[in-house]
Amino acid sequence: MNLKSVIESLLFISDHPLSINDFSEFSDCKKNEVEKILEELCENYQDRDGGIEIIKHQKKYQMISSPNNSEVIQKFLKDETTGELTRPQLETLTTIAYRGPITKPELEQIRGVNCSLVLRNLMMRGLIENTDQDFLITLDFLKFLGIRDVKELPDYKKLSSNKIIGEILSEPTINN
Amino acid sequence: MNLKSVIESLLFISDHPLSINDFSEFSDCKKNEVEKILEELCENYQDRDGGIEIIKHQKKYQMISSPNNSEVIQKFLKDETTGELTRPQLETLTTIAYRGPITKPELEQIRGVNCSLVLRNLMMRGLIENTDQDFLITLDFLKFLGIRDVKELPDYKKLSSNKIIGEILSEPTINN
Amino acid sequence: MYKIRTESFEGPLHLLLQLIEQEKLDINEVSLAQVADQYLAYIKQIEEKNPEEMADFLIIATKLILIKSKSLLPNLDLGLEEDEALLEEQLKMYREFVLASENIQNIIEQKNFTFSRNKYIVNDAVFSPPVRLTKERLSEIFYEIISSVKPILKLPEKAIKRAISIKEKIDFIQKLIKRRSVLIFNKVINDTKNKTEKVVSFLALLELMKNRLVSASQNKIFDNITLKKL
Repeated sequence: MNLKSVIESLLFISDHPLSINDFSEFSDCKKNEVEKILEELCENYQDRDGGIEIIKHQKKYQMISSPNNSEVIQKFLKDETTGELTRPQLETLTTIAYRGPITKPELEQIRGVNCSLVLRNLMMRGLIENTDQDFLITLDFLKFLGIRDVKELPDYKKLSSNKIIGEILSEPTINN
Repeated sequence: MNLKSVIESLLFISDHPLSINDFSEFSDCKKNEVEKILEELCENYQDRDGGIEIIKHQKKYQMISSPNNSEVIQKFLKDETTGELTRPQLETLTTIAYRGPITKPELEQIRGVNCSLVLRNLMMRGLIENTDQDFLITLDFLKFLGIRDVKELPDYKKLSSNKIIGEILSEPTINN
Repeated sequence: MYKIRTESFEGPLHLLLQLIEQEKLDINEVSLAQVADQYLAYIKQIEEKNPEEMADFLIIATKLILIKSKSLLPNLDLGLEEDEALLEEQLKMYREFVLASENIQNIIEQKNFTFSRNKYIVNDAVFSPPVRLTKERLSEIFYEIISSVKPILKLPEKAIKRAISIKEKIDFIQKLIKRRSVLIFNKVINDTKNKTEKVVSFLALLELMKNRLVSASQNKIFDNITLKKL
């Protein structure tokens, strides 16, 4: 195992700052070794002066996009979470509205495609939320639609208990 | 603005594959410039051989953790990927990987069976996607295999450009 | 004859490949003709156990029968000849992909899974609804989703229907021959609507010949085939 490579992967993948303890635990290496490599990596990234940086704060390390590009990154993030919904996003949101609480596998069974990214995006926009495995539309979104309960959605009773949707959900995951 | 740095930041920050179009739009630079820099970055990362890599397929790019560290990262993310595929799934994926973009009738011509259900299941797992009539493997498929590009698959050149296969695929299908 | 459990193969080409490999044969016309009967025997099993897969198996049966028929009726012209040379190539190609899929299986088993970041999520969710979305639009979309799901449920049903129509054709031809003492086979062929039907007609003919219910004769090359009840 290449410790430097492992630490770099962990820095890259983590969505929160990690302590030397964390790195030591996951890489199964001694703290002083880990710290040495971390310092080395920090220096490397500083020298590279590229689009990725490593910041250190109270003995915790985190990888971030370079502040030089914050404008572009802000634009990118804003674009991801505003504006019109794509068709897959719209379909997923609708299905959650009419069939929620609903799990990711159930959604995928109905839509026939993987929904990971779409779900993440809808959560980021505050349109849906999850409890455990189940996804629901948020109160904010209900209010936005001008209703207090999903039951007030047009044709709710008929659509939420639609037979065809029921059938596709009860299909055994086909061994194909 | 340093285009290379911007592209690296975008690659780092995005939770989904980005196309040359996306990079061009957010950086406000021409597509051919962007593509050149992307290729340069891919090479740099390959040469570095560190904990971060860049994968690409059909002009889409994504930054990932190195396959060398999959065990540590899987543990860190509490990821439960096991890699199980049924035989039809494996055959279909293989065919799409080597011959994609490929249409459903072409695929059925190679496999000699109706592929509707297996395609649906693979789409639900996010290992393939379709655009118009064509099926393609996704970057998630590359992530699943731990390769940077389909071209790294064994015998890629031979199978992807096989003349006889081309001829058979250009035959009208018998499937009524 | 070797026994292959129906669960152990996936599709007609896989079955054919297994038959050829069991006999340790190379993939060529001679060996295809050699395993044709075994293949056709399995088709009957499939008809009983997996009727929804029947149609796929019949398509390959077509090609096998054409190869086989050369020895039985050298001058039969079903207007399908361009297919027969291709089966050999198709099977070779299929084997290439089977081998390649074994390579891919090996790669997957190394578990070199890689991961991308999914950082900017949930905790910093800011409510940002799509401006023009209304509840009426939501219901429209849900109706559309329902109608796009419908055909998926019907997939197996459709395949079975197709296989049943093939079975009916076989019965039809058998009845036709039983009723008359002489039948011009080419007429049966000409009445068919597509290749699959042609094959099925021919399958029925072979079946009848094998069971010694009819004899087939042909006066000269490209002439009509006359079937006689025995």
